[in-house]
Amino acid sequence: MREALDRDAILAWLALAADRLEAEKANLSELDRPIGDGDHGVNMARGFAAVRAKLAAEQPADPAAVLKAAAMVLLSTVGGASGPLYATLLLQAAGKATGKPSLSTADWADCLAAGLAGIVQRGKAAVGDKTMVDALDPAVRALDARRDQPLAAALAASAEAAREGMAATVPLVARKGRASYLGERSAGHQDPGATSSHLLLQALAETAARS
Amino acid sequence: MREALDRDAILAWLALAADRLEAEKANLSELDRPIGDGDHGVNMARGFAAVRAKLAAEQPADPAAVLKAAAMVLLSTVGGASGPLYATLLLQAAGKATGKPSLSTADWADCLAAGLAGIVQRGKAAVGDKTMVDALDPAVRALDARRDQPLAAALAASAEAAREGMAATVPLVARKGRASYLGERSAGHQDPGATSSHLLLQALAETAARS
Amino acid sequence: MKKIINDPEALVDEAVEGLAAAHPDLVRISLCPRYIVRADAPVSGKVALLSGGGSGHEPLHGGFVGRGMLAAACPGAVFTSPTPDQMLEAGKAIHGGAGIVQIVKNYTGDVMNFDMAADLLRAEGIEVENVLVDDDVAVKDSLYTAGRRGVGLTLAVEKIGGAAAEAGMGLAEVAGLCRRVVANGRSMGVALTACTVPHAGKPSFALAEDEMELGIGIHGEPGRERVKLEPADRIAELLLGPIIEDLPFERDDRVLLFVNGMGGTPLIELYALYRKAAEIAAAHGLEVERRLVGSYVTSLEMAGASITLLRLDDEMIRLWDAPVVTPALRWGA
Amino acid sequence: MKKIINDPEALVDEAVEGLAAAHPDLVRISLCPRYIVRADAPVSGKVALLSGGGSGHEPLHGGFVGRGMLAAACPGAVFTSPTPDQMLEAGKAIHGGAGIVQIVKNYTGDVMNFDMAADLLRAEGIEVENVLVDDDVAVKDSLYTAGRRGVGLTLAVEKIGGAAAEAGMGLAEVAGLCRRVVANGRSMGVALTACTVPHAGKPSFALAEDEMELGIGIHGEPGRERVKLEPADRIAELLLGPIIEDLPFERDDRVLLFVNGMGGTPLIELYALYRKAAEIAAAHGLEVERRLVGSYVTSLEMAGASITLLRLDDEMIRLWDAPVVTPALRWGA
Ligand SMILES: Nc1ncnc2c1ncn2[C@@H]1O[C@H](COP(=O)(O)OP(=O)(O)O)[C@@H](O)[C@H]1O
Ligand SMILES: Nc1ncnc2c1ncn2[C@@H]1O[C@H](COP(=O)(O)OP(=O)(O)O)[C@@H](O)[C@H]1O
Ligand SMILES: [Mg+2]
Ligand SMILES: [Mg+2]
Ligand SMILES: [Mg+2]
Ligand SMILES: [Mg+2]
Repeated sequence: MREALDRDAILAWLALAADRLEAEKANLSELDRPIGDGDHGVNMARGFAAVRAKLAAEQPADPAAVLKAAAMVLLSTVGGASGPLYATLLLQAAGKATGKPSLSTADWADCLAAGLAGIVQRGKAAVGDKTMVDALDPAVRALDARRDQPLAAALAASAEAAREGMAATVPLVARKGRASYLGERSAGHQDPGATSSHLLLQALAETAARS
Repeated sequence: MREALDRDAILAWLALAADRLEAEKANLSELDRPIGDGDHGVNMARGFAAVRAKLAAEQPADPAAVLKAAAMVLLSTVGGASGPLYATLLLQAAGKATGKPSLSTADWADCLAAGLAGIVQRGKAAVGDKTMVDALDPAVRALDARRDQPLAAALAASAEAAREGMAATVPLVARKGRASYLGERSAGHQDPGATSSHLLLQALAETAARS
Repeated sequence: MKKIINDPEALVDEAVEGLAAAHPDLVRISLCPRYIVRADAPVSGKVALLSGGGSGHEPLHGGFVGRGMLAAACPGAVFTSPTPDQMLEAGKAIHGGAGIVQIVKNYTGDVMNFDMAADLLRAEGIEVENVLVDDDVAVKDSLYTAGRRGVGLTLAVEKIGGAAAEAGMGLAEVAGLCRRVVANGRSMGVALTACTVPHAGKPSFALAEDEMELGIGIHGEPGRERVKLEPADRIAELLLGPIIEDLPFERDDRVLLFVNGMGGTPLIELYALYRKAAEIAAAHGLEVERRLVGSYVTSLEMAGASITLLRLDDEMIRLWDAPVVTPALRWGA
Repeated sequence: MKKIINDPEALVDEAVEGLAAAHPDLVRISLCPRYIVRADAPVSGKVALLSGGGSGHEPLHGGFVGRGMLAAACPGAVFTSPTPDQMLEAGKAIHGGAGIVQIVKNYTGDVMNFDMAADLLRAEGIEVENVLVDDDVAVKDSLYTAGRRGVGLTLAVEKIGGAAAEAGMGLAEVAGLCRRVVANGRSMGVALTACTVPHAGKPSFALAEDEMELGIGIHGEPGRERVKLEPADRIAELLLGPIIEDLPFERDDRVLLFVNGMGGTPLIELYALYRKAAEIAAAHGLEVERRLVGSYVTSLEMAGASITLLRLDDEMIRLWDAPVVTPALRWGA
């Protein structure tokens, strides 16, 4: 059980996320087919594989440096809507992490909140628009409510909140992104981006849970 | 039972042939699909429908005139390989029929022989090349052997000979026409043109059999 | 769906290499980051048009790079927008000192990536104008959607804007002209079959033998509604009707009528469709001044077509007619 | 296979009407008999090129009518050769006093109908030369076949022969030049899917998901052999190998490399295929002097491609580069 997220924890998280995205690639793209263009899994797997390679090559000094490096790689490898959005998330998080050798629960709560704010600013999506925001927003709130709790427990709770937010996108009618072109027909499908957001936060929780 | 083929008999024949080709359209094209380009039935049906329309409009004076008019219509409506070939058949037959108000068995034997000769000259196909010649050649020989017999019986025999020739094309490897591109793979299929040749001679036999 | 393809992940790079090998006189390429620029770039003193988007819409955009049209195109992965680093490097390669106009099809991903690219280019001291193309009337433009999609009209924006840049017009003028084209053009498409994204391996949606998808985009997204397959003449009505209503186009408007194939529909069908489309346009009193028929803004091997109508003015006509020398569109030189 | 179509019997006429409506500046048409002629026909004092064949190969031949290429094209029913009366009337409409060269793809039906047409035209006192195109190496040219088929090379014969006629060369010279192109060109094609003749309503043959038909013609005929579906690079080898061997093409030969789509294969795949084809040509020491990539000689919506290689000489290169202004092929003006 980790008490805080140091550089190695962030590296471990991103590596695990890359594994999970590779494993979930087909499923994520499958989710994107009925209400999008069927490439979300491929986009994310491609991007995080590149992140892993990059971070293996150059070992950044601290959490902020790792997050920033990952953000730049995502920006140039994912494309689509999710690329700039996840890049923004990590970039804003990096900003909050700057100067900190390791991140406490409260630190990470601030990082994630800043990341979400960046996504909302760029994508203009509100909760209920059937986007990754529907998974990230409850996760941020769950985390904020647990600022003083042990890291592993807090991250587990935020991942669980993301999972609920993800599941809650199923009945929604999309108002942003490709899915919005379908209007009513977008209801009844789980949003791919919300699903990948949960996957990322779940991977982080598991990373923290490991000793 | 007709004793000879007068103008009306030729008209009746071509009209019946048009009916039969329309009815067999799909089957003839189906035969043309595996070893050709799947259009023989459509080509023939289109051509003979036009012949019928043309002959209904202008009523030519004698057998020769009817055959010639039909030939010109086929030439401009069938296209493909079978168009010029059947047009040539009727044109050559018309030549032999010139001046005759009605055609005896012997007369028609000469007409059909001339028609076949024309087809062979234009198409350079020999018996066994898996073409319409394989149905027409035996029909011509059967007819020639019955020059002095009653018309109906002789035509029935020539139609039967055509049927056998048609059936005999199945195992053959094509040496002329599109089917020849397939080489050995053309074996095992009945030749569409041989089939339409039998259909035409069968229609003539039936026409003659009717009183 | 079967494809002539090696590794799906390599398809886009290989196609870009093929484009360069087939048109060495017209274009130059870079693979990392991936972009295509006109052979004589940068053209100093002239505005440069830069566009791009997901691959799978060929010849859009790479086939439109050359004199009189695009200075550069940035191909993303299939149906996935390109990334800012591509536009940054392509932009630096084509900048002739007069600024860059980015032609962006209105999709969330494209908009975000080109916005970021614009920031990066400006940071390099290059003036940038972004022009959003959103001509697809199948999508209602409301607060509740990402807005209308950019489809067939993109070709006209790139042709007319490119001619304006070639003619030496300034950055604001070229961007303004492009926006005028956007404001006066509308499109709608129909799919008879879905297409298969190479790395996905299966069709993006399923249509029965007697169905067609009306109002599709160009990324294999499902369309506005699924209806029974109709005859060509009826399809022309179903596409042109909403287009004419939307702008609206009115009697005596002079127009460009563009019948576009989605990739898998042969030319013989497109011309038969054009025939009826022209008839309908005439029946509405529109004067078809310019025409284009072919598969130019495609969706891989999807069977289907789209129709684009653009209201022309004298300047647009002059610029449409101006010489263009690209792999896919060529006249006047 | 679903199509954008009204009555299958009307498709060809409707497409021809659409072609005329889309290119009023380039072509004129007649429907009975059916033919397409260049808008300024007859061009007095110049040899006129006349071609035609079954429909379903668009843009061949109608899309190649115009200045610098064909003076007339006669479209037959889908995959069925046109009839002599069409060539007779088209020939009369384009004859400028210097004779007519008929470009005939080597199929029994086409040969017979164009032969009869030549007789009819000569009876009108018009000099006619027939040129047979038979470039398909998939068919062995022997006493036991109708001879090699005419496929992709037809485009080069019509382009180069048309430029020669435009340049004012005489009948014998133009025909001789066309025959020189035929003698120096070879092609081979592959199909990934069959195509469906509209009035037939079902595919001309069936291919499994992991099969391809090697050595197909352009009429949905089955090919030389059915093999496992191969990657694009391997397909390029399977097509170019027999082509290079057949002529044979030798080191330092200057060639035109033409990668042609069969109708349903998107441009992105054709360019990826071209990339490897150019690589193979180079590996054989061939100098690729001219290139063409696109769906020009098609088989309805069939997915597949063909490759054509033509050994060039200085005169052919000059004539290939000469201006051409047709609906489907256009450069230099
Ligand atoms: N405006 C937006 N704000 C937040 N998230 C968005 C927005 N638009 C799209 N998304 C997210 O992006 C996901 C799609 O990502 P992806 O498929 O990779 O990109 P694209 O839609 O360009 O193919 C959607 O499922 C949604 O969660
Ligand atoms: N050289 C030839 N001589 C005689 N008959 C031929 C020849 N070539 C083809 N045929 C006949 O024509 C038939 C095909 O006719 P059709 O399908 O209408 O023309 P196409 O092959 O041009 O599509 C063949 O089945 C064959 O019987
Ligand atoms: Mg997507
Ligand atoms: Mg046939
Ligand atoms: Mg995408
Ligand atoms: Mg045919």
